[in-house]
Amino acid sequence: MGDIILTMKGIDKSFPGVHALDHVDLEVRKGEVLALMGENGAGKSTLMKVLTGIYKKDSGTITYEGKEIEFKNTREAQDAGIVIVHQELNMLGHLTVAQNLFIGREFKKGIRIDDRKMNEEAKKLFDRLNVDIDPTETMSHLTVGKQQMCEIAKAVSFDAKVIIFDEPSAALTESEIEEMFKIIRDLKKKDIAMVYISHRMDEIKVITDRVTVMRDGAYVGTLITEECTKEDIINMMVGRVIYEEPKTESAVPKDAPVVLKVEHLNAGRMVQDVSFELRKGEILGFSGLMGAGRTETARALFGADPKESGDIYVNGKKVTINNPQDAVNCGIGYLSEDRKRYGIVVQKTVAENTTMASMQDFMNGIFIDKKKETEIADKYVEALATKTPGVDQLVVNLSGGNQQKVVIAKWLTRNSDILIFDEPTRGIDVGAKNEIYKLMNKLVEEGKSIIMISSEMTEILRMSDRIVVMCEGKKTGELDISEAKQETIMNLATREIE
Amino acid sequence: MKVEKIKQNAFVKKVGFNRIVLIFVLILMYLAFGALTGGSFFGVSRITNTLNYVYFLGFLSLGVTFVIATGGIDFSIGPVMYCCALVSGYSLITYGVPMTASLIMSVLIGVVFGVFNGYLVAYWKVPPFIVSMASMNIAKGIAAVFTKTQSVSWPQSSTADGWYRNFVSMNGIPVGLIIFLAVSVICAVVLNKTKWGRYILCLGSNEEAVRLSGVNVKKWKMLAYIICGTLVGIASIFFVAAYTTVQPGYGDQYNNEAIAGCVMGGTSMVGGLASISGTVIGVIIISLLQQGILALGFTKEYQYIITGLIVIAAVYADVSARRRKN
Amino acid sequence: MKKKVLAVLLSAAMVLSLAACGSNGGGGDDAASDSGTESSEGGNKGYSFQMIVKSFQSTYWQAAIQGVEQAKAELGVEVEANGPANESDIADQVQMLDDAIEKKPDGIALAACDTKSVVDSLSKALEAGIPVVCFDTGVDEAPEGSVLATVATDNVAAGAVAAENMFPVIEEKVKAATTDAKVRIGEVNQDATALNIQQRGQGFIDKMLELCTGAGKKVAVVGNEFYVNATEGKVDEKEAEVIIEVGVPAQTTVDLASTEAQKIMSKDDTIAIFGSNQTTAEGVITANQTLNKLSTDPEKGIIGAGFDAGTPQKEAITNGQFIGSVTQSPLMMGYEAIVTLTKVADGESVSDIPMDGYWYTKDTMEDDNIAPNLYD
Amino acid sequence: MANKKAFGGLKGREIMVLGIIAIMAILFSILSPTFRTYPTLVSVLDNSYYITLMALGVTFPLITGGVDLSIGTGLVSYALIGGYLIVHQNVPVAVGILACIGIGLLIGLFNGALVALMDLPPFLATLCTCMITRGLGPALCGGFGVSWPSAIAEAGAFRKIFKFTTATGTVIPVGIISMIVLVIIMSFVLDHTRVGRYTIAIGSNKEATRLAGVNIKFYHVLAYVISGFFAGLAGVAYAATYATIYPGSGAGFELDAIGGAIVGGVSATGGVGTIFGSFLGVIVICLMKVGLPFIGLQANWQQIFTGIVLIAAVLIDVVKKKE
Repeated sequence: MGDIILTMKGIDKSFPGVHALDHVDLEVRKGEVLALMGENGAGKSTLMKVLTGIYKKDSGTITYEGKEIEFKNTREAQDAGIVIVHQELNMLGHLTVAQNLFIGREFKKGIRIDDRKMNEEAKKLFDRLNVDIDPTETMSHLTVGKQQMCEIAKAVSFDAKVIIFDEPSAALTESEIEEMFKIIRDLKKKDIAMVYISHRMDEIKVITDRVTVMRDGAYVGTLITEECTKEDIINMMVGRVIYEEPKTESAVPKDAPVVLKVEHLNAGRMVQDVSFELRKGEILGFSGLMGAGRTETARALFGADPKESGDIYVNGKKVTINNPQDAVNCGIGYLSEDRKRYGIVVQKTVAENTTMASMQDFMNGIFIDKKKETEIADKYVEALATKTPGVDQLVVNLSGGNQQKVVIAKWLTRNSDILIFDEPTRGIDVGAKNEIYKLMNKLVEEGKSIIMISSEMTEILRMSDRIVVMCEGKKTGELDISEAKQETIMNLATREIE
Repeated sequence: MKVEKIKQNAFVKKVGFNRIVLIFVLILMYLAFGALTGGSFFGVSRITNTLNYVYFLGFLSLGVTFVIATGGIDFSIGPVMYCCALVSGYSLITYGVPMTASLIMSVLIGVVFGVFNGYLVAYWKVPPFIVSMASMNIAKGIAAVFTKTQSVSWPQSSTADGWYRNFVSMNGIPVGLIIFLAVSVICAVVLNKTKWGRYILCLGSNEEAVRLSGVNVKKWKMLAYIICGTLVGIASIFFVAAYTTVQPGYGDQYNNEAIAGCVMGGTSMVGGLASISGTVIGVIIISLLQQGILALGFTKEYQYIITGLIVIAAVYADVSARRRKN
Repeated sequence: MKKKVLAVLLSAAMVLSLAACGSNGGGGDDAASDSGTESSEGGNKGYSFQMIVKSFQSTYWQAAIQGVEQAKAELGVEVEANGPANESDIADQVQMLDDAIEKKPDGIALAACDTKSVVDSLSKALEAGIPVVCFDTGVDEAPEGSVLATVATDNVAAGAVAAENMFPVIEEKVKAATTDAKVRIGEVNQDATALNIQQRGQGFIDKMLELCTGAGKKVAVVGNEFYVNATEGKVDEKEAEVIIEVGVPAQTTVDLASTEAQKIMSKDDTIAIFGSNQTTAEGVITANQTLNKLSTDPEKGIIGAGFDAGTPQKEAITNGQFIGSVTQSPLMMGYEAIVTLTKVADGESVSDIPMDGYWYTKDTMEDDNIAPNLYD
Repeated sequence: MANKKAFGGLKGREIMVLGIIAIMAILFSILSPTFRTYPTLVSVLDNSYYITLMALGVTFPLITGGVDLSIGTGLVSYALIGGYLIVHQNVPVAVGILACIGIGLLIGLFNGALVALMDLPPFLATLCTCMITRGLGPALCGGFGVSWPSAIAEAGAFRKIFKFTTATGTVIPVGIISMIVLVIIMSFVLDHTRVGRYTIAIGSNKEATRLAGVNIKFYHVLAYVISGFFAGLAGVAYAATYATIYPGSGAGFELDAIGGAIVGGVSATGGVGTIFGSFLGVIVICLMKVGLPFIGLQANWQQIFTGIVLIAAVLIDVVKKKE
């Protein structure tokens, strides 16, 4: 293992109301892949942003190549050889791939930008990385995976000594991840240090050398990957063992009435001929890799996106769903994976969000019945144990888990019998996760039916009664929980790729 | 949770605080102008005079508040107001349409423009700024074509049809003020207490989330523009009641003043946050400024410059306050 | 923090520049009050008057203010002048008038942008006992007793003057016209909002129609429907031998006025064109920069005439593009308005002072009664 | 060539706008014999100079996803100040012209500061500057209109840049040559220099551009400075064409320029647009302005048609995107 190239010591950073980093230490060596792990909000991304000059640290020292440094912006960090591959894609959709790669450091001929040379250089770079992308293609025309590859290629092109991968695999297919790993191994040989932030335990095991774990903005410890188990890491991350056994048998009777039947649903490339049934009182898990078309299926079903064809039956009756209004009227509620964008109105209060979908029940003539609204909001705050100072609190001030509960309250208020949970626990801390699980179980006990889209295998295995697996826009399998195993699901989810 | 609680209180305080600052500014301006003009600014007749001339601006501001609340913009309001007054006035004078019908027609034309703007913005997703530009041109064009590029003078107070001028003031009673305040209260109620207002504000804040809640966002968005159009139609009545004459080809200058009043009052340009009482105070500040600068003997140019600078200051305050909060 | 400082600096810079321009003579008002105090040693009557002009847009008003200055110096009165930014800002002017009344001056001189919208305010002035003298434009419907005198050009007559002077030059052509070979006389009129410009335009049309009819020709009026409908004694376009075409730009800008002029001038049968105020006359001149058709010789091109003055128009006359123009006496009007007001304040009785429109040509531009009115 | 593909969609747009221009020209020519004359062509061009200049400039803020509403009242203000200096303060014409452009530049800088440094919404910020510039010119120049030196006068020589009259009286619209040169220069700036590249990048994804280490504040301000600079140039062009500047006018000029840019394919949401497209769009607007009166429609129809064309132009994009 190589020499230490980068040391961060006692890094402290506070935002108004949050102590984001509490004296964190980090050490990166040449030619290694260091996994940086921790639950959401543990401070991994913040730490990396401090390193690359996006945030300014409050205290602590950063030593790079033996010198103490502090970057004022990403540009300085880049010039010094520290490059970050962002979690959110930083693409400029209207520019070409080559233009994106060299943004901020274009080749020039006089004052003219030399686009030809940029294309050539980009081509060389892609050849070197063994990636097949046309440098003159417009960025927004590429698939998400290809865009991610461009990001990595860009990082490599900086002659970086340290590359930080911030959840790089989140949007990639299995084969794309393999490709990326090939690149990473390649880079390792060139003595480049890499920090790899990810939630995917399997990847950590495969690609990294050491694991540094953070929790609640603090440094917990560092392990050698080969010498530790998954449970070791998880224990450090959560401070307690939460690994729960999967559900083995469904409690839902086999002859429970079908509340929702979808037949031959088609909506673009991502939803091709999808059919399934949902029974009363069950949780139907939707598993698959990112980009398998699960969210798209849910959105098409819900009328959020236009669909091309397909029949939907609710309680045995054929219904027409052209827009979310139709879906809501059929008793379907949709809890989006991206709550802030699609679930809640953050600038409004808990009460206002709770009654959003069922305004008509809270009218007193033409006026909103604020009293009734407050009552129902209070009721659900209590029932769902939402942590909020009051129902007139703005939702923006709540934590992710509690925001999720507000969205649930919205659909319960609307009396929706069919709930689609899209990644219900994404961005939610472990404690709140368990609460959401309990809540879901309680809901099905009460006779609601749930479609749960999840990328977390444990979540799928723990919660679902039946599991639908999708891959590249097609349904590739349907399993009862009793016969579902991680390997089977994975196999179905990646069938066509291999 | 403790942190959140403090935030909450601060926020509540801030809302109140803004309003207090505005009123404070208002009083201060009034006193300053009073002092600078040697007291002539305090006369009752001065106040009523001033008021008579700004009701229409108030209605425009109220209208545009709804549109800005959805995160949109409408700067066709001035020319549309002129169009309402010109087309109905021309019908009144030239075609002998009865006064009552003309007044109703004014409002209806406003509504039609509201529907037009709203439909394009909500159903066709044309950027509001483009729609404004287009309907501004169309309103000016229609008005000029209809009136053959002649100005239209509504009847004088002394004539039989002159009763419509009582809308601004009747025998010294500020009828206009009463109507304006009443409409403001209605607007405030609509915005804060009804489903309409709730949806308009919510969709201004996060349209997609509201849509996925099964709400027909297009309808409510269009409604905001229709409310705006209606108020613009009403504004046109108060305009002619104060000034009688309207001429085609103009009206742009009132856009700025109306939007300025609205923004001064704390309605956020990014949508979702609007306050009718703020708009009312804001529009009074703008008109006071107008009158004050006039009373100080400055020409109109200075009013443009000063209003521009003040609105920049107000928006900057809003932007930096929001940035602090995030 | 840095941003805040920046913001403050920026606004401070703007305000400073404002203050600076305020001090070096922004607006006629400053200049007016300054010289008012200087001349206090003269025949000081100590009156203070308010003056509302239509705008400061055209140099026409600059000349009027000059006249006011002259009167101030002679009479030792104070005059505070104001006016809207644009002659179309009726609403602003009404507010300014009210504001002037609030200041309780010894008298108000008013050039109304719109004659109807000021009626209410004039009643207020009457109640407050403030005498009003109208200049440039009379207010027909003014309440009895509010307007004591009007110092204004008879615009119908002034428009007619243009027609009278233009006609002899084109007479031959008009006489030669037939239904098959029509001749066209153009007029470009500002968006006829103010009564005086309406009257002027109509005065020209009526006179021209009368003269052509007198020459035994049938005349049609086409173009802007307002004027078409308002003109009597015209015939249908098909039967006519002479066509008077009226163009009205959508807004008072030179570019739109020039498009209208262009439209008329590019027709082959056009023999003459008249721009009825400074803006439209300049529109005609601008159009000619491209067309190069204007001439003082009817055989060689289109006969042009204008109204008021201003550098481009004066040059057009000197260069032989226009045969001449009609000027009013803005300077004298400004002067007389103040003199009349002073008389009113002194308790003397006053009456209307009609001002003439003078026809001026290249040769008469230097004449004593013309030259002072030919502002730049 | 990278751009061929990147702007492939726009090429189509430009062809379409060219088609519209051709159709309009043919239609007007059929309906009005006087339209198809050389002077009319010159007139369309005359009318287009100041709008073209404004459009070239405003394309940059538009592409960043902003807008500059201050250019219309701005150009009148700058021309007024420049003219005032020449006529009343007796400064040399060249200095007056420089002042005109210089003030435009400063106001552009002011806009840029408001939008890029102080983060004000571009629409509102420039609406305020629109008000400020509306007052600025008249306030600085005593409120009166001013006539720039005439074309014949020696001091009016600069006007020959836009229109050259030969000894025989033939008018040559040399301005169009300057316009084409400027279109080529600005196209180059937009497509092949950092300024243009970063302008598009800011309009495409501001945050990503920032993270790429680009000094986005500088380039964002620069977009508005370019707009202000061209508004200043447009002031000179306006003065050259129309000589007399009336204070209080100018409101609405910006709509012709912005409308032209939008018709020419600049996206109202930023990131997309070409200089050539903007130029063509302006020609469409000017053809309407000049052409409609020729076919017997009163001037006011032009406004209605402009409105309709604008909406149609955007609807085409909307419908395309839906597909």
